[in-house]
Amino acid sequence: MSLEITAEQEALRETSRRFLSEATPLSRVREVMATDTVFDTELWTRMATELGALGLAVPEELGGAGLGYPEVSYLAEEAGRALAPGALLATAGLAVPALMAGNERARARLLPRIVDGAAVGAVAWLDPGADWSSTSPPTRAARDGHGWTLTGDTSPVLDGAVADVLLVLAEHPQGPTVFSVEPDQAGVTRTPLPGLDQTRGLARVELDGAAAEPVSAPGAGRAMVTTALDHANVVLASEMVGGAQACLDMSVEYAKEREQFGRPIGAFQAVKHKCAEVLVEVEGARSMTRYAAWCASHNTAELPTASAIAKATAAEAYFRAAAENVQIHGGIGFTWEHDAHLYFKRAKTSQMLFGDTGAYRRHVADLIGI
Amino acid sequence: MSLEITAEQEALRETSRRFLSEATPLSRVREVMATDTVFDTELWTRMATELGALGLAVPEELGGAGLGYPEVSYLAEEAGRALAPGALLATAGLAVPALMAGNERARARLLPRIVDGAAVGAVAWLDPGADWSSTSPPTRAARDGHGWTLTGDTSPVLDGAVADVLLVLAEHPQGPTVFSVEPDQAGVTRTPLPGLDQTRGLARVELDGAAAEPVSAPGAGRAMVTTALDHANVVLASEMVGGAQACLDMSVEYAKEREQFGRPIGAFQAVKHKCAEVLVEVEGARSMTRYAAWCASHNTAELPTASAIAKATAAEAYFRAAAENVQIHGGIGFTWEHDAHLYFKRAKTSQMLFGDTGAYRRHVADLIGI
Amino acid sequence: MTADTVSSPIPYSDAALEFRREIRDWLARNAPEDLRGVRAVPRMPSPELKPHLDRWASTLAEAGLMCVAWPREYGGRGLSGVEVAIMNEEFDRAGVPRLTRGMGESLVGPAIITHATEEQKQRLLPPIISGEHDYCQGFSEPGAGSDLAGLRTRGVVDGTELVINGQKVWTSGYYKANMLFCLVRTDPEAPPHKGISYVLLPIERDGRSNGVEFRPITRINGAALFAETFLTDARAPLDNVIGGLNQGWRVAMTTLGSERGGSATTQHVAFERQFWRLVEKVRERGLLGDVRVREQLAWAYSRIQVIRANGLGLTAELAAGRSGGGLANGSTSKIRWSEFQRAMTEMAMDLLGPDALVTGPDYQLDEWQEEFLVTRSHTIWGGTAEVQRNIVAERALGLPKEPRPAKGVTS
Amino acid sequence: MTADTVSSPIPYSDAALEFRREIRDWLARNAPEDLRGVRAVPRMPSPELKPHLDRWASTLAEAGLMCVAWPREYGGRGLSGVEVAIMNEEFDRAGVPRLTRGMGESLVGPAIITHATEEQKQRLLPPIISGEHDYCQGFSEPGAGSDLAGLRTRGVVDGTELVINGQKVWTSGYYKANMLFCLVRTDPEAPPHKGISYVLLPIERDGRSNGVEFRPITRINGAALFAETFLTDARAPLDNVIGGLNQGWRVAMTTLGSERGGSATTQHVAFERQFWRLVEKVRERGLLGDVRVREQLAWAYSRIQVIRANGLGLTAELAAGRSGGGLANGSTSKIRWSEFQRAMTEMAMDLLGPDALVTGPDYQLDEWQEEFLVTRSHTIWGGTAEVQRNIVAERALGLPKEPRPAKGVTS
Repeated sequence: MSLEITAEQEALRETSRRFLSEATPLSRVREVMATDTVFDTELWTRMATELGALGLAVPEELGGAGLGYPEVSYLAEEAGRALAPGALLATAGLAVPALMAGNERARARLLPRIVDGAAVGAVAWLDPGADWSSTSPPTRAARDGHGWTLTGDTSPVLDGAVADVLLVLAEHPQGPTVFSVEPDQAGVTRTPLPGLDQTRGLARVELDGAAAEPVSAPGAGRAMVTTALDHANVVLASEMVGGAQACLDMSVEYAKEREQFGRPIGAFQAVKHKCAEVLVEVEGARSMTRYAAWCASHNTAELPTASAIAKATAAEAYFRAAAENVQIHGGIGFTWEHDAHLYFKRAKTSQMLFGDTGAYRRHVADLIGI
Repeated sequence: MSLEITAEQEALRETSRRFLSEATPLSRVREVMATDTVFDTELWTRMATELGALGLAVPEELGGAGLGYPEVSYLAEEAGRALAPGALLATAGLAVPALMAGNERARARLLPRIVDGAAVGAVAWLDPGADWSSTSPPTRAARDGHGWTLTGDTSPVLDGAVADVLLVLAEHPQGPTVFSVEPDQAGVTRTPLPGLDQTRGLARVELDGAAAEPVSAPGAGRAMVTTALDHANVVLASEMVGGAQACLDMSVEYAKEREQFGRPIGAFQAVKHKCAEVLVEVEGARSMTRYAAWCASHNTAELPTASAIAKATAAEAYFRAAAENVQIHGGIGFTWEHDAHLYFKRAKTSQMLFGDTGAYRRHVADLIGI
Repeated sequence: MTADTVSSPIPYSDAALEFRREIRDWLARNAPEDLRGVRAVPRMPSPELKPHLDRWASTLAEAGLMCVAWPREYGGRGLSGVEVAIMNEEFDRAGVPRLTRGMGESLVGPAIITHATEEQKQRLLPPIISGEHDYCQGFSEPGAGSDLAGLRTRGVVDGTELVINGQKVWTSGYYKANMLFCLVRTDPEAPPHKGISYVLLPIERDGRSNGVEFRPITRINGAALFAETFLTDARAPLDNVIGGLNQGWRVAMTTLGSERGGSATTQHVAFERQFWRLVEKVRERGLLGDVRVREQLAWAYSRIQVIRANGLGLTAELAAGRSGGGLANGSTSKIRWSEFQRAMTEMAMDLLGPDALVTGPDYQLDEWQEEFLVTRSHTIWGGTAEVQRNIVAERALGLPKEPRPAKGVTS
Repeated sequence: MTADTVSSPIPYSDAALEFRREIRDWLARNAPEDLRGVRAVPRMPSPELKPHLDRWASTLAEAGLMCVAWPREYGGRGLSGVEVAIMNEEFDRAGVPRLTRGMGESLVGPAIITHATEEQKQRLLPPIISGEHDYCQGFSEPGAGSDLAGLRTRGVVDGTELVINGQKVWTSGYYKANMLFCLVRTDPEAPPHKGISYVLLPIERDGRSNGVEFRPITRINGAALFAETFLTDARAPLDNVIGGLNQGWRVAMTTLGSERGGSATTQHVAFERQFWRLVEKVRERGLLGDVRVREQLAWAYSRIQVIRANGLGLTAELAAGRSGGGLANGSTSKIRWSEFQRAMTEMAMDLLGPDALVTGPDYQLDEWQEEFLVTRSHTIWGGTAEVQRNIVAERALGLPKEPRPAKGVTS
């Protein structure tokens, strides 16, 4: 498989776009935004069953479609365009790739549940208050007769409040290790955290002797989180490209119809050139993201670098597109009623997620060995 | 004395502008550019005698006018606007403040010669190939019966090839110390270095047992260089503000007269807004520079921070103004014949001089104690 | 060169220095303890804070320290920009807020003073000073934005009254106002810039609604400080038309020069305080050792110093009796500070890391989240950043013109 | 997901893979040792290098590897964009330059192929391939710049000839050319875009000057690669007018799509090599430990990867038989790479510190100084950055139009 968009991929993209615009228009997004967990169970089930959204990159023997990350990327781009609430990033971006790198037992036990929409996935690796670059596991694992228990707090956890499969990084005698924790047990407390971006669910997860099963090999937990992040950044970059495109579309549409001083504002170079510059950035980000998605399926050696670059590039493009969209809309773009702010907040928080642009630049410098 | 521009200062500025535009129009600058040392002796003498350019901030008892750095700044702004060749930055910016911080003997011996135009000053503190942030003195001092000798190479030295008063940082048993070296002696070899900016003289100076006299207290050499740089940055920032203003003036004039697609290009927002943005930057840089100049005479505690900020701010404004000036002029702005490139090269090299903008930011961070 | 003396960058006159002493003394006696440290007055003060602020406002009004830039004959103090700057500095020094009567003081009063009849001045100015009249603005209209000439709200003369119908938008301070100053089209046949009148419209008359209905506009930070205003047969006495019927355009252009000069030396103070709070946050997060973070912070500090230096320079010129700053200084200053704030708060978000993703309950934002969102509006209101650049290019640089809107108009 | 196999991002057809093998084999046999490593051919090759390049060009022409995008019937190979890309990759892999016939190949040939008569094709195309005709461009005029419609050079029919008088500017490659392709106004009464003819003008005729005089323009890096061209009674046979008299505008608009596609997969290669040379320099200066420098370098690397990914995506679409890239891809690509290069070389200057202030004798610039200066022209030639943004906004986004110039025109 190469980089070109196949007819099947094009069809998937079209189907996804139609499905999302019908199933979760922005009016529906605003309803879900108003809930604690920012999660739409019906939408999630339909995405899993009707679109097969969670099994795109999962092998057929584990219930998936056996396709790849280009397909995940196209779907995520549409989800980003629609600001679709739900745990796509947490599940398809983080949990699935983590599990695919995990032990066979965990994979067989957990992946099919995720693929068929029965379980939301989440991965937790951050100490509350720590920086994204922090490497100290937020919990510690202890032997408990037959198995293990985890204790410690972690925050913010993407979609941690609705996750059914909770993968947690823990200190282990042989080094950081990822465990799975069933959230419905005593010893697990989950608190939804209100987000600056109200379209994404965040939570604090407190573990107090919660039963857990190892997912990674002992000591291989950090590598697993890194692998998960390499894939998650492909999904996140795709979402951001879709969101940026939505902003550019809004800007252009408004610039064509809104008149000031006797002409459409899109006839003024100040507005025209802003839009052109945004297009240049979005087009570049899309190319880079598509390449990173291709790497995720076909050239994993280049994946870490490509996905880090895609993340930083898409973040810059999205923030620019979203900020200019507010500016081009003028006063109206600054109201709660208008949708511009939903994208603006999503853009900035996505840029900050997992580390800001500077942090990803440093990561790239490390990866290319300079 | 406060920040406002007095009638005397306004007159000085007017006189300087008239003098420079008559004595060193850009056609003359191009002639001087073609020489090795980029120095116009007649102009130098006239600036010293007719404008009193080198004694503005020197006390009257040492032959100066007993004014201050605001006056130096206004003159330097005009010199920057005219791209006047000569050693104003090296002499009034570096050598004079260094000497003013030096011992009485050096001050009395050397300053009057500088003020009356008989001597060009230069300060040398950099190891060849070193970064501006390097702190290791380029030469070492040795006792020699009656006095001292210096040995070592230093480069690039601003106007080092034409300096009559050469102040050199040297390693000394009690720490880095500044010495004065008479350049016309065996043991001093000076080689003009061709500059990317051909309007400024640079040189390599090689000392091999050259006789020298201490200027700073033993071990106080680095502090003296720092003091010199604090003042030099006021002069350099002033030059840059003048150069930036010249670029903006050229851009605006051209934008008014050059027609494309049936209207002056200055009617297109792309050009209008560029010019407006440059004005915002130049105005800010001028305010900051004027304040730093005021600090140099009236509030020396704030001088290091103010002059560092002025330097970095003026450099950004100048580079932007010069680069946009080339762009606004289109193809013609990219020719050797047009003057735009003289400012463009001066802008970038001035930005790099003594440390780039990032280096000055870090310096500011240190100075404000964060 | 001379000495290390710390002298003042502003050439204050003896009278100005005397004024500073006077204000300082007055504040020493009168600055209210209950407001000590309340430097930034929230736009919508809490119910606890409000009575304290009201009391302090009355004290200031009684002491002749409201509407200080107005001439003495109309209840002001006739202060120059430099003196207003001194007042701001001294209030800041005392740690208490310098309250004003908002747009009534800064926009309506000057318009009245410049364009109204003597009868109108005597009738309409004192209630602004006393706080009896609290004005909100009705200039912008949906669809008009920065292009003020296109406004459509109609005013029809009916006997001694004007009957007004139409819709306004971006009415700030509507929630506490009892007067609306607005532009209405009173001659629909005239060219766009003509036929407009400047009217002071009571929001209630005889305790009943005067056909003025506000519909709050929630902004992206969740607060509703602005409203859409619907005018349905709203009535104003013709005596409340300022500058004459159909003469509203030039009235709307009135501003009082000294107000801008007045904040020139203190504008940076809030930025600097904010900057040091950010440094403290960054220090707590252990990032101050990061050279890149240091460079970013130094960038912000430097921009603030540029804003400060610009204000000092402007005030020094004013104090020396010159107008200072040139034709477009208002626009260049606004471009400078609004873009600085935008960039600074974006940077702050990055520096605060994962914590900055989470708000308090009910979308309660912390300082940085709030500023990050609110600063987006600064390049929109009062003439968009694009309009400001046009103004600078045309007025200060003389580049060819494009149509341009009135000042103080939100797009 | 499937595996760790490194597969190709481009969906090459079997024929394309076969073509790659063929080129690779041919290069293995024919790549000249004397040019091994000469990847970037200087615009003005040294006297030592030139004979080697000429020999290699002849070898390529004889092997049918010149003008490869032209149809086979006119001496080309009819290569697709993907195949041209493969050729570029293989030449790069072999470390020898892929030479072309410059503007004769990329601009004049396509115009002839699309618009000329069969007689003209047979007469004018072979000398381009053989190198006998070396073309330079006469489109721009002083005063016209990006606004091509305003050109003033006149062509008057005199029997079977056109007599041309006027002035051109930015004639690149004038120093080696013997043919000038130019636009002249042949109907002064017609509207600006009409009445223009596309003419191939010999620079000499019968060994004597044909009224074409070049005056070199020295650019800001000190090199004179362009000229002003003065045309005084210069004569071209009417047979050298392409596309018919007064039909020059649409001829000038001709470009051959595959050329751009052809460089899409190799454009980043030069940038990457330059990047690693900069890294090496920075390493030598001991700055690689500086987190800020690392971040700046990573920024540059990232932009190069975006350029690469964009080229790969475009080529993948071309290889899959789609046109790829949309209406304005040429302009967006140019904006992207030209602004990247500008920023990258500014950064390089800063990173190289004091040494970057000093040149060699006679203004001999090092790689970074040269690039720092030359890259300023990339946002000017071929349509300024501002014109490119207009093109993108109008063609790709459908925003309202402004007048716009032809492609390939220097402002």
